[in-house]
Amino acid sequence: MIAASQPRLRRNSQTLTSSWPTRISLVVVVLLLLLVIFGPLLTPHSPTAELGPPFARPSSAFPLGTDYAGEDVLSRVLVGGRSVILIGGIATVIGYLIGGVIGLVAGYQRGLTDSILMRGMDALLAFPPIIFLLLLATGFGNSLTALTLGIALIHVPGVARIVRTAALETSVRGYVEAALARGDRVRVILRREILPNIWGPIVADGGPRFTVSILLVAAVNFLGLGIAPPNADWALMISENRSGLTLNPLSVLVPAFMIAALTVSLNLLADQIARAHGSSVDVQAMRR
Amino acid sequence: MSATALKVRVKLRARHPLVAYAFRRTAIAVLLIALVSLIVFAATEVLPGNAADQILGRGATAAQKAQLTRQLGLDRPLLAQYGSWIFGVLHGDFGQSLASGEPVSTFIAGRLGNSLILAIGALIVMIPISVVLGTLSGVRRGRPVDHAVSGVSLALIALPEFVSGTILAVVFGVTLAVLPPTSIIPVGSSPLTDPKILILPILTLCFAGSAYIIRMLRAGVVEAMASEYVQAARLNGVPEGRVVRRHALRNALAPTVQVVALTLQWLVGGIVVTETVFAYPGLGQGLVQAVTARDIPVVQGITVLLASFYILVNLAADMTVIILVPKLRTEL
Amino acid sequence: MSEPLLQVSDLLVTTVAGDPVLDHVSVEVGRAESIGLVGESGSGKTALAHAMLGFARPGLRLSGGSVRIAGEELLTKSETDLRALRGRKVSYVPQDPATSLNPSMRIGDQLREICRIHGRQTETEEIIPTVLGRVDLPSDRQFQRRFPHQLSGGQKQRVAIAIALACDPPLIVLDEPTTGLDVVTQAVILQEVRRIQRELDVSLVYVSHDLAAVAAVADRVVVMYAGSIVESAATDVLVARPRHPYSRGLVSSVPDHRRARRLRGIPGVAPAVDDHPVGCVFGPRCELFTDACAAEQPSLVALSSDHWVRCIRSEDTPPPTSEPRLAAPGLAADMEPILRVQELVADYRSRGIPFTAVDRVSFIAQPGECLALVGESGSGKTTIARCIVGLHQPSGGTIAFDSRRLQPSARRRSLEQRRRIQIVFQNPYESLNPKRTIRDAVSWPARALRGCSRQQAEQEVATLLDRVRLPAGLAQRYPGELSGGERQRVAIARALAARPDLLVCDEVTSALDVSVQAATLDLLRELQTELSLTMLFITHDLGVVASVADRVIVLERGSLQEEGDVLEILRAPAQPYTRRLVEAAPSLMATENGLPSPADVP
Amino acid sequence: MAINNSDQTPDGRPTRRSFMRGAAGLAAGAALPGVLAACASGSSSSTKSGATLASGTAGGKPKRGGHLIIGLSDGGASDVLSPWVTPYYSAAARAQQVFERLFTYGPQSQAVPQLALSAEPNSDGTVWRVQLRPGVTFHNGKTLTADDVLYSFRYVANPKNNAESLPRLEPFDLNNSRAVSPTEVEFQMVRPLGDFQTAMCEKDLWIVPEGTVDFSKTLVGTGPYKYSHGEIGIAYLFERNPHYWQTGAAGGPPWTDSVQIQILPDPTARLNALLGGQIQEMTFIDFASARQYEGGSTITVIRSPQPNTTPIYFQVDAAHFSDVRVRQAMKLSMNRVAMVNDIVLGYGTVGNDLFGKGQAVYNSSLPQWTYDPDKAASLLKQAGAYPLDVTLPTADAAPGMVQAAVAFKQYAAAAGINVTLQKIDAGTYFGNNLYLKAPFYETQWAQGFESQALDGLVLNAPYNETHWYDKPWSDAFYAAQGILDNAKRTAAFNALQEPLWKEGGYLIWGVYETLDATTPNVRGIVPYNSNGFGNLGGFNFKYHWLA
Repeated sequence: MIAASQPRLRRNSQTLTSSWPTRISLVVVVLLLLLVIFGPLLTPHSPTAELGPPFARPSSAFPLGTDYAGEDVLSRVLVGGRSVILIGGIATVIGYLIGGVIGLVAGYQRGLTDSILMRGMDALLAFPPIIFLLLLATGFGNSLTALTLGIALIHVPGVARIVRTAALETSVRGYVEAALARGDRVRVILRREILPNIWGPIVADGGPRFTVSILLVAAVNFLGLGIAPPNADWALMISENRSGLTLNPLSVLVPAFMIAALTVSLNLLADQIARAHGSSVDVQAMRR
Repeated sequence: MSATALKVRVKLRARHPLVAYAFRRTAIAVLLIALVSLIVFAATEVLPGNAADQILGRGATAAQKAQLTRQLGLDRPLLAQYGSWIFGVLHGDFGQSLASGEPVSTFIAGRLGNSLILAIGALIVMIPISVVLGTLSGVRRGRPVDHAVSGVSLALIALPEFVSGTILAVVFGVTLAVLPPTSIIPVGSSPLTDPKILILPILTLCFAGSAYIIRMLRAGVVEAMASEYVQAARLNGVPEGRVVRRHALRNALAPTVQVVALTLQWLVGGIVVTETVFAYPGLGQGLVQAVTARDIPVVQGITVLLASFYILVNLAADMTVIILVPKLRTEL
Repeated sequence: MSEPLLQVSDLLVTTVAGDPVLDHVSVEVGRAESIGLVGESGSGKTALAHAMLGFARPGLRLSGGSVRIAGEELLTKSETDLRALRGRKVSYVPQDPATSLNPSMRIGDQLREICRIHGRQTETEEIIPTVLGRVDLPSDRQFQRRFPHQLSGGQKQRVAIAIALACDPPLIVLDEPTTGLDVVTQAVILQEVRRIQRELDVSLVYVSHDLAAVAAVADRVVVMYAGSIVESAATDVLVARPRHPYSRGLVSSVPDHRRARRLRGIPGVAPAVDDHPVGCVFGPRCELFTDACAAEQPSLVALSSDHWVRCIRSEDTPPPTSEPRLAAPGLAADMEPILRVQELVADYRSRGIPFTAVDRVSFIAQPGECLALVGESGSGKTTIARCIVGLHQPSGGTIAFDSRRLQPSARRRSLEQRRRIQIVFQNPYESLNPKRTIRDAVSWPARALRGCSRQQAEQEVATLLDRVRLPAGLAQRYPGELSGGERQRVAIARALAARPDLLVCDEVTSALDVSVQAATLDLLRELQTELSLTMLFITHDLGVVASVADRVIVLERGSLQEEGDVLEILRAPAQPYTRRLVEAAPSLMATENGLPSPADVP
Repeated sequence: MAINNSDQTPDGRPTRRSFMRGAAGLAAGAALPGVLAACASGSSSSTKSGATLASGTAGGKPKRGGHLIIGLSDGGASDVLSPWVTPYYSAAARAQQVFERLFTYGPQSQAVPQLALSAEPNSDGTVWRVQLRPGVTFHNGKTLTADDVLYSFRYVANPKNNAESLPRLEPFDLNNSRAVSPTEVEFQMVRPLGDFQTAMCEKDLWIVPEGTVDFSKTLVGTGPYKYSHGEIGIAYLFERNPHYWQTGAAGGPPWTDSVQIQILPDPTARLNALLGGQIQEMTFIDFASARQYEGGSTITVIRSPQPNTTPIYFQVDAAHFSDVRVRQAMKLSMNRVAMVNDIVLGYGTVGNDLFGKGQAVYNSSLPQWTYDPDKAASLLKQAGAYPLDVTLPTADAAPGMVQAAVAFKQYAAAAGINVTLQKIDAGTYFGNNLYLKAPFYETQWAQGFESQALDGLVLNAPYNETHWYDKPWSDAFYAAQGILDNAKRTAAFNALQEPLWKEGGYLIWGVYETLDATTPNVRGIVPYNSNGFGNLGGFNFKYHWLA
């Protein structure tokens, strides 16, 4: 018996673009995505051509100067976002697909399947992420597919757990039990009743997870086990231009700033979306 | 499960549940470690190319390579190889490094100590600061200190270790020349003999790690501060200081332990990168070298060690949480 | 009366956005006097209770007026001074015992803490045993070392009361202390509170939405509606002859097992904090509403020395209704029973240890009849309902519907069986999918179970909404925009969309306010007669049984205690367990009757 | 174009120096080591840019004492203590502090007597008598005798010991060689050997005490320093050998009390350590940083005019490449001038696919290959290999390697050659299972023609990267080696270079100096122009002292 104290109208959640941090992060994220799509078309020079002396100071020809191999830093920055965001993005999506299915099945079936799946997740969680990626690199060398799948696998346990919790919570709700009593098919119940209600926590968790993917891609590239030169990649640029930090600092600072801007604004945006759905990302993370 | 075993389990569970629970969780942990070792072995054995090429390298004749393959037992079926490897690991013998022929355990032993010093150093610095900052911003939610701490921690989380490390090394090590930019120590001695070299690597690790703890801790504290029993305590006249300490924080303690255990997962990754940036002679740098040298036994040894270490830490964290939360402790 | 202990005058409490939660409220509590604050959800009663301790929940602000305890003004005090005062001058007993005790602090320590902070360390070791004894809790060391989760609901609430009594405050404010407890424990707690109040000459403010519970404890009752006091009078005066239309509606909505009558309830919905109407705030829902009422907010007028009312037409307020119950549809004696439950056994596994929830229960339900399953929590009544509807696999016995055996799981039952048996759940806020419109929710059963096309099903929605007395305009809105009562009616409409023959109602009104509950029960009773529906009504509230059910089955810990006609069982219960239930259930009629002794409370 | 940052040397790369007698005109055995310290280092560098060789740090009177830490650019998990296989720079540097040879290279690659005083051949160079230096003791106190020398040579010659210098002893008939007296050894030869002294400077022909078998824990040699202890892949400590033969009564080298070899493969960390004063010397500073700090006061740049090259090579018997037209198309698809300008920043000159530029044995008469993508494309079309897809692994293993690969990909595209780059970690670039197997690879050598031939072109050469299996060419080479007369031998070697230039597998785009760096207070470094491990004055740390 629950005391009837539920407010009649749930206060509609704070609209997304009302607070200034959200607005800024939204703008930054949109800008970066545009950069990834149109960047390659705007490059003043070919990003992989050696055009001038290495670590040259910014000049009219090279607004951000040149890097270790004399390539134009600006062109490489314009192109460098693609690999980080694409690999990070695809890995996160795959992680969600696999993790989501496991979480739904575990949350919905409960019983034996639930515990087996969750124990399996624990085994995956046993590996600190970078160690797992290094392990894969031992086997598959610099293959980007192995890197993408590796990062996806790292996300699977976390996603599975969130989706499982959300599914568990929703499956005891009245409207799901009514559907069960009606004998609706499982697929219908999942599609009509459960999935629409667990989008909130999943999206809220998406932001930080995408950031984690980007940082992992960056770290692996830094260790020289990811993207190969002469491809332009923000993380690789930081790694290969480190020795020139005193000569042309922009060759390291600009890509570093791009990664930071992307990850910070993503975190901020995800946080706002989470608040709109009533459970801030941190609380979400706590339950992980 | 035979009847007697069931009876024993129930009796054990009845008399001291905590021990029974610890026993069960340790058994699961050991199982996990075995599973992890299987995954590590499988991942590394799936390699293109043959280990003998590695050792003899260039110039070796086919006959020499075949002879070495037999000598290392690499021609036996995978399961037998795994059996002997695991048997060795249990006795502390991780096999021989392909590149140098030295036993892997000596390679690991030297570097393990250094990495532990770095990890423990980072934890000692990181945890108190982030616990204080996390709690402060949680208790004073929405006030300036909260915005400041949350803002900074949000930015720090986004800064990869190799960026902050590089910048720190150049600024403090080279331009200001105040702190050693790399970890050079007298041969064979421990980093503690010259602690100055630890400052920059630990600072690099603290940036990312502490940001993570602060954000998670803040969420835990905010949730506790908004709880019913905190409001009841305030209505019973308990002074605010005591409300925060005895009621809110006491119950936010358990999630904090879990957060710290989670942070270790990132710390291990951070150490690998930080050791490479500062050329710190630890296990992380050793692992990167081994991976690029495709030195399988070294990779297997270090990975199993790190993964098992991490599983045990998780187990310890779970046990601490059980002890901290009365409800869990009594309902085992 | 001597100078009042507590004096609240012209108190204004607003939300952060400035909307009035308490609109210039004034109330006084004399020494050793016990008053009841009654109001439905959103009336501001909890805000007033908090204000009596100078406290405002996050999101609210004490914006004006004054609160004085023994002459000492609270609203101007600093937080630290307030802290020194709370627990010593006035103490508070929170609503939900399960969450208001610190989970990681032993009982003894929580009591010791209170004594220490109010400067009574020296006598702590004597205070604790006496105060525990006072609330009938064991005072030995072993009990004091227990943690909150190791106590029952009733014990936890008694600890909360003990904490409130620890420093002998002259005034205790209790906020819905028994709402979370079962009826027998509630009765015992009410009796103890009453005894403590008399023995210690303590002033008491008892806040609740349950008029019957308040009547059992308070000398005087203050009725609140939408942030202001509408009537204040001696308890028996108010119960017998409420002068404010809202009080009258409230009294006639309270189900009472001693007086089986038709419950009318109050139409409409209480105004939200941000859209109070001009003039009398109850106006829109009042039968006596005239233009004069709408002119401006009537003031509180004294009808006698201690009877105040805020209504200009208080003279014309009719007495509370007491119409006879709606007659049951024609029960043909020889009709085959629509539902036959034989030797039903069902159990649950909690952490590996199975326990039996239903133990060989058998009963039948006649077509068109309303059969009530009554019992406290843990009696198995809900499990039986879930077995009938196919949500729980029984481990023994059979269930026959229209004399054909029902498969344990709904999925394997025939379309016809799934259509003819429908269920409505308890929590209105979880009974509808928040992401689907009302039209979508109500039309789906017709499409799924009657094979209607989308257009056909959606056309029926309007008639179904009308049948449950909801405006057709609600169809395109989302559940989030509806009140608890409105959502429950939509759930009923959804069940009716399948044109069922058996409707299972699992505690459908226990989460609603009294007035909304009355209206819903009245609707269900009408539907049962109009559609000659068979209804299986699961509840713990004997009053509800009295006003809705034809036959009743009493359950205790999974076994059937008693079965028979409602009025006979309520008047003369055969089994001791039933008798205890009937005596314990609060009722407006029996303000002075004896309550069961605390010994029998688990 | 600056090089990112030079670091490891390819392991397994015996960039040993060998130098034909004719170059510096110094008679064998003339220059005593003592003289070395005094002679100015200003030998003209062969770099066309005419930049005089930055003077080393030879000036002033040496001071005894101090601890010297040197940051090396390679080494790591695969380090071993045994001196018999020194595939990369830090391995060679370590061995050279503990062990010594009969003869060793001087700054101009001339053979300088070390444990031997002199070596006299018989009439046709089939017997060589060697006088040993008297009064030399091993670290364990044992005196050096002829038996130790013979034991050492026999140890290297024994295949079971996997010694890298085994092919060098191919002309020796060690069974019949004998110890004439405790201080004189007579070597019988299976075939005439023209230059015994230079052959002795080669690779790891260390002299160890007779009977030594285990080289994995303790190391006993005659060198200036004794091996104290170390941590695999991290750092190694060497302490002064109090009884070193060169110290003498007046107190000669080694000047510092101890030397610490620090393994710092990460170029940025290595440079930071030097700038931060944590190490006193470092090998391989990248061109851009060298350009920035040269002449400044923060650090001193040491320029050694070695014939460094980072050739891209193809196996001549691999698919398509067996066709000579394809090989020549590759040579025409490399824009050598642009690469030298962009990568080497004036520290080097254009290459002509031949080793040892700037040394006596170098056929400079052959026309210079130029960048002609259209001709290359037509050649490929004729050979039916247009467009040509190749995968080129590369690494930061040496200055300019990655930049060269990137440049080659950029310019070769015009000739219809699509290059896919595959970056591999520098530490394992020559230790992985791709090197010597992949048909197309990038490598690093700093040797003259004779050394290079022995390492990679003769039939049983250990590093026959280009699969140059040409028996007549090998026999001609061995014959040339046997010519006693310098001029004739040089002419023979130059002639042997023509087929390499015309259809060899090596694409050598440029030659550049070795750039190292030290803190200003380091003195006593005489830059070596020899090929092979010549950093920081041929790794002769005994001459370095701290002002």
